[in-house]
Amino acid sequence: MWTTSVKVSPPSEDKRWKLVEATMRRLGHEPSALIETLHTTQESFGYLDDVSLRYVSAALRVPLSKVYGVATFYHFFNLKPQGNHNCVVCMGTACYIKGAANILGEIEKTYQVKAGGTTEDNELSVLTARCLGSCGLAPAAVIDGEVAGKLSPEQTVERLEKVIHP
Amino acid sequence: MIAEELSKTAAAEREAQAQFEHRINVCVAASCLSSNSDKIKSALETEVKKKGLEKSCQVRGVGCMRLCSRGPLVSTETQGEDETQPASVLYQNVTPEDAPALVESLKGEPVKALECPTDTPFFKSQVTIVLENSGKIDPERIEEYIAVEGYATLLKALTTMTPAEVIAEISRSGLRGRGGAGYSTGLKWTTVAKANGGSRKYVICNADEGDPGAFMDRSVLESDPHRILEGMALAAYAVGASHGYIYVRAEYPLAIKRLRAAIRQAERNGLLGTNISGTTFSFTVELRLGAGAFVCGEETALIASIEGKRGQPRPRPPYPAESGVWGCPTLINNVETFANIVPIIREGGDWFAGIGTAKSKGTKVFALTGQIHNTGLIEVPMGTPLREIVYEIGGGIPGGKAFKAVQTGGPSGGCIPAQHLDSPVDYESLIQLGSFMGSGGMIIMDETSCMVDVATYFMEFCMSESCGKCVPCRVGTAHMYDLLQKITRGEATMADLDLLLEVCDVVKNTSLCGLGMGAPQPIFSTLRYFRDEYLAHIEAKQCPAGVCKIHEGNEEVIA
Amino acid sequence: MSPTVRVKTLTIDGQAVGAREDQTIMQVARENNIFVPALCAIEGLTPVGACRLCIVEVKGVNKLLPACATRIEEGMEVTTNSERVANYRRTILEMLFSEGNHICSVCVSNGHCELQTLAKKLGMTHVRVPYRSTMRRVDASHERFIADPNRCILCTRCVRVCDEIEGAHTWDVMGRGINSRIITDLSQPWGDSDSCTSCGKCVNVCPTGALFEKGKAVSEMSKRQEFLPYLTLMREGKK
Amino acid sequence: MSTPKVRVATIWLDGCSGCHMSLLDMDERLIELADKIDVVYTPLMDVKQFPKDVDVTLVEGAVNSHEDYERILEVRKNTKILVSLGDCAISANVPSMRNPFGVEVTLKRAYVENVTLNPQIPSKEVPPLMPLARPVHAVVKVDLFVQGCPPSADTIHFVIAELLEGRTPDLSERTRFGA
Repeated sequence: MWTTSVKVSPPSEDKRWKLVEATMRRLGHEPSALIETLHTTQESFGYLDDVSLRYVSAALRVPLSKVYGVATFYHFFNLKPQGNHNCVVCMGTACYIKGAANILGEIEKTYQVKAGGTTEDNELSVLTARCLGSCGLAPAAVIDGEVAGKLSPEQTVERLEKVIHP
Repeated sequence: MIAEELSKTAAAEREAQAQFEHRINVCVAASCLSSNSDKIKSALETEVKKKGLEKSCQVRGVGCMRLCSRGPLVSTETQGEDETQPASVLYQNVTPEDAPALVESLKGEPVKALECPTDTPFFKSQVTIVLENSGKIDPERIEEYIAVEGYATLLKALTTMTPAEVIAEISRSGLRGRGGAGYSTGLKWTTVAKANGGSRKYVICNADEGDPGAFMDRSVLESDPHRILEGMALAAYAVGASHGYIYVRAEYPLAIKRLRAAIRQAERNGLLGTNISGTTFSFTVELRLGAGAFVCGEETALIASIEGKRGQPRPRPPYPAESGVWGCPTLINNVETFANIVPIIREGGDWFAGIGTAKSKGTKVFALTGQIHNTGLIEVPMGTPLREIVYEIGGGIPGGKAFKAVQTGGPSGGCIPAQHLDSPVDYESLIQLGSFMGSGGMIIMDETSCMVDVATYFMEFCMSESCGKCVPCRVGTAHMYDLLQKITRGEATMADLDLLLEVCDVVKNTSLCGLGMGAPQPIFSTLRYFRDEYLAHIEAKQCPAGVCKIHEGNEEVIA
Repeated sequence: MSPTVRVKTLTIDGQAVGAREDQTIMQVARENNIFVPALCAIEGLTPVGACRLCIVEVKGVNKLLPACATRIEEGMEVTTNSERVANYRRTILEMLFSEGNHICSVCVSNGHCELQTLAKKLGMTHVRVPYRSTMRRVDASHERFIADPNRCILCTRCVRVCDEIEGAHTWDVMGRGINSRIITDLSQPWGDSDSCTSCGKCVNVCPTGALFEKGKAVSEMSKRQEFLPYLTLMREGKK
Repeated sequence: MSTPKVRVATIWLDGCSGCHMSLLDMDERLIELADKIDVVYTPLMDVKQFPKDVDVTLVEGAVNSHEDYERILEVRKNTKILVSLGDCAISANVPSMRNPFGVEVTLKRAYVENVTLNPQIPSKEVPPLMPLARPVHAVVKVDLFVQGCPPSADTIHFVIAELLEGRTPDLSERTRFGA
């Protein structure tokens, strides 16, 4: 038995595929490189669509269903594009006992979106984190990459409004 | 790099540091960084430049200074004989606007308004072994680590100790795994060392810290990454491995960045790689990123994840020590365990065994959070009473509220009530109290927390983190969560409570891995100490803490 | 069998038995006509220890061990049917029934279903935990087979037989925890799968009516699993 | 005077009446039983009010409507031994197949989408549905479970005969779900 090493070409000319290829090359195109490759793909494209998953599957010789199984097992991976803005509410224990659930509830109510989802107008993605490590600032959230601490539900929505409707 | 070159580098770095009369240290670990400590650092740098003090005053980023609730933290150090100046001053709640005042103070009096007292129990009661370099060195420069004798222990062991002697020292120290269950580290190393792996064995650092409310490992990785690499290298030498992985959460970008830099620096200096220090010992380390799955803290799930698969555990035995990553003998320890290795080899196992209690040796790092004055990272000797941690180190409960419970051990742990505050913190005592050491989250709750709600919170966690492989954990956690919700809504009956306990029993005893086995623990411990709160929800349809929203149920089982 | 494999002795339910050292508790129990229930384990596929129905007590070990994935050891004392284990198994079955939508009376596998048979055999009279009543779509896109995830117990036999025996790896599991479910390729309709060879092995190893042949009415779908041991030997190059 | 007869009732909640048909399939054995039992309430006879002090009640069907719910509470209050007869009573069986869809979708499908003449969701006479069709034991305590869809006449006869003897019938070899 022999294995052919037919080179699988990226799905498009997009330069970002070079980054994905680099990760696969670094790890010898081994099937075990799947998670690292998905990380690079998501980092480069923001999320994992069917086109990327098919390419990674072919390039690493991992069955499609296995790729999909891995991509959906780990909550870090997004299979849908994210909104223009995002808000990550920390649900670590320290934040929780200081009212993080109320903050999340207020956001969900105000923007009609569930944690893990994106608003219909694609303006806001709401996510939760297990712990931001900012327990000293509890309850905390990250709004477009900026950590905001010691929040009340009202303050959080105020801050979100400033970002979404400046 | 051989030992001689290493001491030369250390001496050169120390000399370079001595050139500066003053040093301003800005905490650049995650918590302070999230309150803009990077901007403070650049403001200080600008100010120093403006005053023309670049030659005499160094501004640098350092690791975690522990009192996170007062962050951003900045410390100033002054050398020399000037007796009127305190050698070191710690400042709290610093903003970029404070930069001029801080730089000005180097020549005169400390800035009183920002001063953070360090003669308090928070600092004085701590014993730093794991965190000995944290907040003192720049984690992004290997030279600073070398200047505090970093990698000297590794080179000493490689040239003067046999692998068996290294293991013997670890065994003598009594060190137990800091990731959870507290398995003897010496025993684990011995098993891997004895395993017949041909030429391939692996050492894995479990940095998939996932307990909600725990950030000890993150701080260690961000504050002193070389310490972990050196500990792993010592382990690899001891068990006969030549490859290592650090499995770190993708949610920790700063830790990843610093680890990557540290690995590169160590390789460049010949402290990782082939034929380290001219010996036959070779050791390489690679990073693998987790992707948001708590279950990957479980050894066999972590291995599956490193192999690029769904992070699902498999039945043990065989244990990873015999058959781990790629089927090879594999040693897995967590971050804090590896952080203890260097001091043990450097100072000797007996020294380490002199700290702590009869069965729990050394210190333990905790992330102290919740309804407490001093939130942050603490390191205390094993056996320290909980009361001392809560009321002295932690400074007690804010707002005149009453203490209710301290939660340890994360989602597999429990809530310890006030009547047990005099218990010492060690592996056995915590288990006796229905809790668990876990990785070191310690969350203080006051009277405003509802314990049924807290149990529901942890069950939601376990449900969404269950990998779904085994039936009891996959389905049982969902049922436990639903039943708890029914209780918090005031819709449950005593029959529901009985059913809940029965499901708990099955999940605890039949689940495949520790996640399922430990999942009912928060229910057991809250029921043990706060049964009246459960009864209040069920019988009186009331939430004593006023947290739960009670729905008047109109359907009841008539039994 | 390699000549170096040794024989070990142990007791199962008080009965002294001898076995090859590379055998599992379940294999030895079955050779000796001792019944150990199982839904994920099937002779010929790698054991995964997932359904937990085969848990047994081993003297001196404080946790319950899955018989399918535990190697025998010299002097082991195994108890397969204590009252405690029987109770646990019943509750686990209740969990499985509550998780899906198992309506035996209208199922193609009624009378041939391993889940149903075990419920009877282990004395599960009713399900005490609430039914979860989740919505799962039936996939009838394949020309010969139907997948009804309402009846799926996530034993992963289909995933393993497709990967280990057929070599197609059409099936896998997506999601995790209570949201796990079996998928073909990129969670697309089975009929659109490029990798599926339509060999039907998945259908025949499926213990319930989750995978079945088109055109079968209630009670008509019985599974044929005799092919598996032979194919396993072929794969291992022993025939 | 002979010993008083055992007072037996049967009720029909949401089920297809198959369990009651199976009961009637006992044929001549019903006559024998009549010496020992008094059937005090059943959908097969014209009694409006569920009586008090019933010894054994056999329940067919799931608790699906609010009416089912009220009735089973009443039955439980007045029954010593409550028997879930058949899969609908035990598991909600076929009636539960509407659960994943919700009440609204179910009613729409039944009374609007599949109806050509004057489609409308009834507001009177048809008892309103509860959010979920549930097994009887999810609502009240049940003492015995007789599986089967329906349980055979032999099984039902065995159950009654054993109960009359004061024994708990062992059904492990006699019936199962979907039997």
